[in-house]
Amino acid sequence: MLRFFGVFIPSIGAVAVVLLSAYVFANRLVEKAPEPAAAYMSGPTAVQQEVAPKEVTESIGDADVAANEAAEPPSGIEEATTTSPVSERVAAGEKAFRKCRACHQVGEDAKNRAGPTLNGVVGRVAASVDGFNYSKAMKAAGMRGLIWNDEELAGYLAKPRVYLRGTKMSFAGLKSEDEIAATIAYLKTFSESPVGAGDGDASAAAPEVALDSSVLDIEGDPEYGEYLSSECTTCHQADGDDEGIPSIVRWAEDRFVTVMHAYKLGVREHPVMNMVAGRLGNEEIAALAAYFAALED
Amino acid sequence: MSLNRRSFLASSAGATATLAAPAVWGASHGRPRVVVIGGGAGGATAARYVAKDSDGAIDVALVEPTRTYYTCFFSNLYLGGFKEVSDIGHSYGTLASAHGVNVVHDWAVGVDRSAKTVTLAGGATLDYDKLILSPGIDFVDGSVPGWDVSAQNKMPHAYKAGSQTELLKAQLMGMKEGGLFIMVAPPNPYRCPPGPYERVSMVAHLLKNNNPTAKILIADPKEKFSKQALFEEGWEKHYGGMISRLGPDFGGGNISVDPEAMTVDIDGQVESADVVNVIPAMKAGRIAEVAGVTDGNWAPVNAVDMSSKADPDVHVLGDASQQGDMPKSGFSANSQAKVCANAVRGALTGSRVFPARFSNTCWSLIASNDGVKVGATYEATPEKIAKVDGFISQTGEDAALRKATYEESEGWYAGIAADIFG
Amino acid sequence: MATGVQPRVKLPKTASAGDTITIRTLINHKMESGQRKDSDGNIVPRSIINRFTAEFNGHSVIDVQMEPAISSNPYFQFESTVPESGEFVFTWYDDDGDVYTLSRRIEVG
Amino acid sequence: MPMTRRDVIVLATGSVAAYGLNAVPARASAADDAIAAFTGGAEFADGGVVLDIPEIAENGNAVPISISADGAVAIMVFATGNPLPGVAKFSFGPLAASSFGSTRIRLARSQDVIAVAKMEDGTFRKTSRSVKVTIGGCGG
Repeated sequence: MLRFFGVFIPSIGAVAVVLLSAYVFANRLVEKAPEPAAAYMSGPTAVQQEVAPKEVTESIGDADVAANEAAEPPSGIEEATTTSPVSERVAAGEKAFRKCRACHQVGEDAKNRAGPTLNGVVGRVAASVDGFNYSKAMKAAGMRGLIWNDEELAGYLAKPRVYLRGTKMSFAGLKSEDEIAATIAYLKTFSESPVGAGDGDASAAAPEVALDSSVLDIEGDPEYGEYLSSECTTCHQADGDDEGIPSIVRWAEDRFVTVMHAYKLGVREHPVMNMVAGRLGNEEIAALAAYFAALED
Repeated sequence: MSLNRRSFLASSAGATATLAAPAVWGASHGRPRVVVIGGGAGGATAARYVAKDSDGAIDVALVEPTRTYYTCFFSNLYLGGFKEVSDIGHSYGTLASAHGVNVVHDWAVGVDRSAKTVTLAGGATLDYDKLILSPGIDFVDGSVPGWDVSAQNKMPHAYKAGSQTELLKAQLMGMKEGGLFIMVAPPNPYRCPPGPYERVSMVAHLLKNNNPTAKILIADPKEKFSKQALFEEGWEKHYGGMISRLGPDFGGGNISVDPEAMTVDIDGQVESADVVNVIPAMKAGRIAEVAGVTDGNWAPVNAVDMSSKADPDVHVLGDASQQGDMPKSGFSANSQAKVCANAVRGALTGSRVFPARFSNTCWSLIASNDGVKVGATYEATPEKIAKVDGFISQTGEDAALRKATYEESEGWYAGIAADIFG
Repeated sequence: MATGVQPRVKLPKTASAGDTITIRTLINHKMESGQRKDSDGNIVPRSIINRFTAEFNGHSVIDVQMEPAISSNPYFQFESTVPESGEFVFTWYDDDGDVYTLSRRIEVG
Repeated sequence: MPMTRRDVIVLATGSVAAYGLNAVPARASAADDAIAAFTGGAEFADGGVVLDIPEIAENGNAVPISISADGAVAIMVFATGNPLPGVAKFSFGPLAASSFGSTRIRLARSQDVIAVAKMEDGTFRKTSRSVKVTIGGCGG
């Protein structure tokens, strides 16, 4: 029975990751829509279904990795010698992870040290471990919805301080792609249900509204965005500082647009943001996204 | 802060140096010139945005007598002990260094709209193509019989932040045990509608810790006031029995004071008080009247660009303007300044002009970690700045939400300070 | 609550014989309902003004028995007949045994 | 300021915390019992009491209320939704110019407020009003 759950739960997690990735990729994979911008309220499933199957097949392997390994603790070295290619990768990852152990713990008794515990890191929102004092940059990344999926982790582990300017993680990065992939595979074994793993913050950052690509693809007018941004900068600091009010600079444009529509539609609740977003049209949101994404320090 | 001529004349410290030789500055080149009078939330924002966005194409001078500006917003939190006075003080260094604003520390005493010049107390004259007036408020003479600015050291108004705020706090700290604090609240319209009531909350917070048997009495000419239900709920919850308010039905609008005797006559009943905070009726800062753009107490404006209805080359921002549905607040002034800056820049350089849009949110602190807010968005109509949508905090909200609201207000303060002063 | 409680009354100083006058009264009092819990979860004990009376020259005008549902700083408005010159006496009775009174003369001319 | 009462209805969902939030809402019978204690169980006729109270109370901690009934010797006010339904009993003396009184009351939540008048002839009359407790206030 335990073994069954070991297999099953990570699979659910993997599907959830897929749904998230689907959102991220929707913009690229869905055919550039001829529909008018007003049709942005197409149902969430419509967008997701078109891409989900493809992604599922790509991800099943990873899910299996997690499944197999979660069943048996990775400390069982003999397990790694049972020659499945997946197990080999995890074993390689465990070895690579030695570079991380000075600061990060995983496993049953893992605690935050110089770095946060990495149990459940795959699929979780950045900066979401309770009690860890993240850098401002990491908190901002979490606030704008950065989720540690394979793609993001791979980028970050390659060159942390380039990938996430301002991170406190003083680590040059893992050298080879293989090493990175192995480390991620290893970390997945401590990530039973990668998305929303018992953490409210994770679900809050999942894409709340599925926007039609015609909305996401609007080319924002940065000059109009600059004018409109002056309404934002009364509260949100233009230099990205955040003190009680999150930073909104240098977000990926599609994230910015999605979050603003979530406020506009009331999916996210905040009276000031609901009011402000409520009177912004699609063009205006796109303009703001374009402006803030390009804002320099 | 507002340009109160009388306080200027009373004080010798205010008007001394200027950063530049303005007459030379005015005549030296052909670039369009904008003069902004008043370095508060409206004026400093307008100066910063015109200078920043025009990137050197427009010369901007900001006339402001004080070198350190103390914001009225959050000054109540200083009274309550939540902020230091240094937390609400700001200098103009960044406006000058980062954006090239020519900050002139002097008083503007005259405006010649036909010659398009501004005269300073120091004697210099500034030419302008566009003049932006953001002088804040002055007090209506005689609105509280017995009180004038000469009494402000006995009965402070503390409605222009800085030394007045510090004086009021010192008086409160030195109040005798079980003493009485009386606030004479202002009639509408006035700067910061929830301000007097947030102040009462903060004074109650201060006294609850230092002088718990002290009492607070508000004499109020208004039937109703901003966020009333929220404040009254909070007062009952945090300061039960400490605060009473006499509205017009108990003569709250029929007040006179005797600063020497430290008494307040409320509708014929004379009260001896230990600390009295007189917030008189308000009008536009004097220079708006001097410039001839006021009609009654305030300066009517065209909502689309905040230009004066009396002169298209003069814009009036913030508290001094007759701003339709918008409340007089730092947030409002900051919002109007951006609309104005966009329009002024467009008129002078041909840059793109976008439609006016305004917003405002006012946070108030009732007690430790008990913050509330009210806000609205506005648009320009031919008649006025008209409200579009709004929200207000609810009674009975849970403590976590109220705490988050307070923390948000701190974030807002940091944000707007950066937006105003660079 | 005995400290700093101050009653206030608003009524005309003069009237004609037989006039109806409107009287408003206000007293600062927290009117602790006995239903509320403090931040530690303990019930805050009831402490209210439980009765208010108005008399003119010894004759009753109004007598109000109050429950905790009366708002803090209790306010009343009512109407009295004034048959002659004399004195109104207003009395508030506190749960803690304190009694607050205020007198006002009115001249009938 | 800009917030109209109509806006307020849409916005408002609030409850009143300061009074009675922790208490179990009174059952209807508690109010009935309190009324019976006042009337001694006598029958009463509906109407004949003027109960002036806002339909929408912007602040449940201080709801203005006026009561009057020509020829009443006493009027008692009940808040059926409060933990303790009794509010106040106004007894009118010989010098009362009218059987009229006005005060401010606390309402723990939206509910019916009832005024019962005892008439000179010993009969009772009753009027009930429904009050929605919410929040208002002006912008700014």
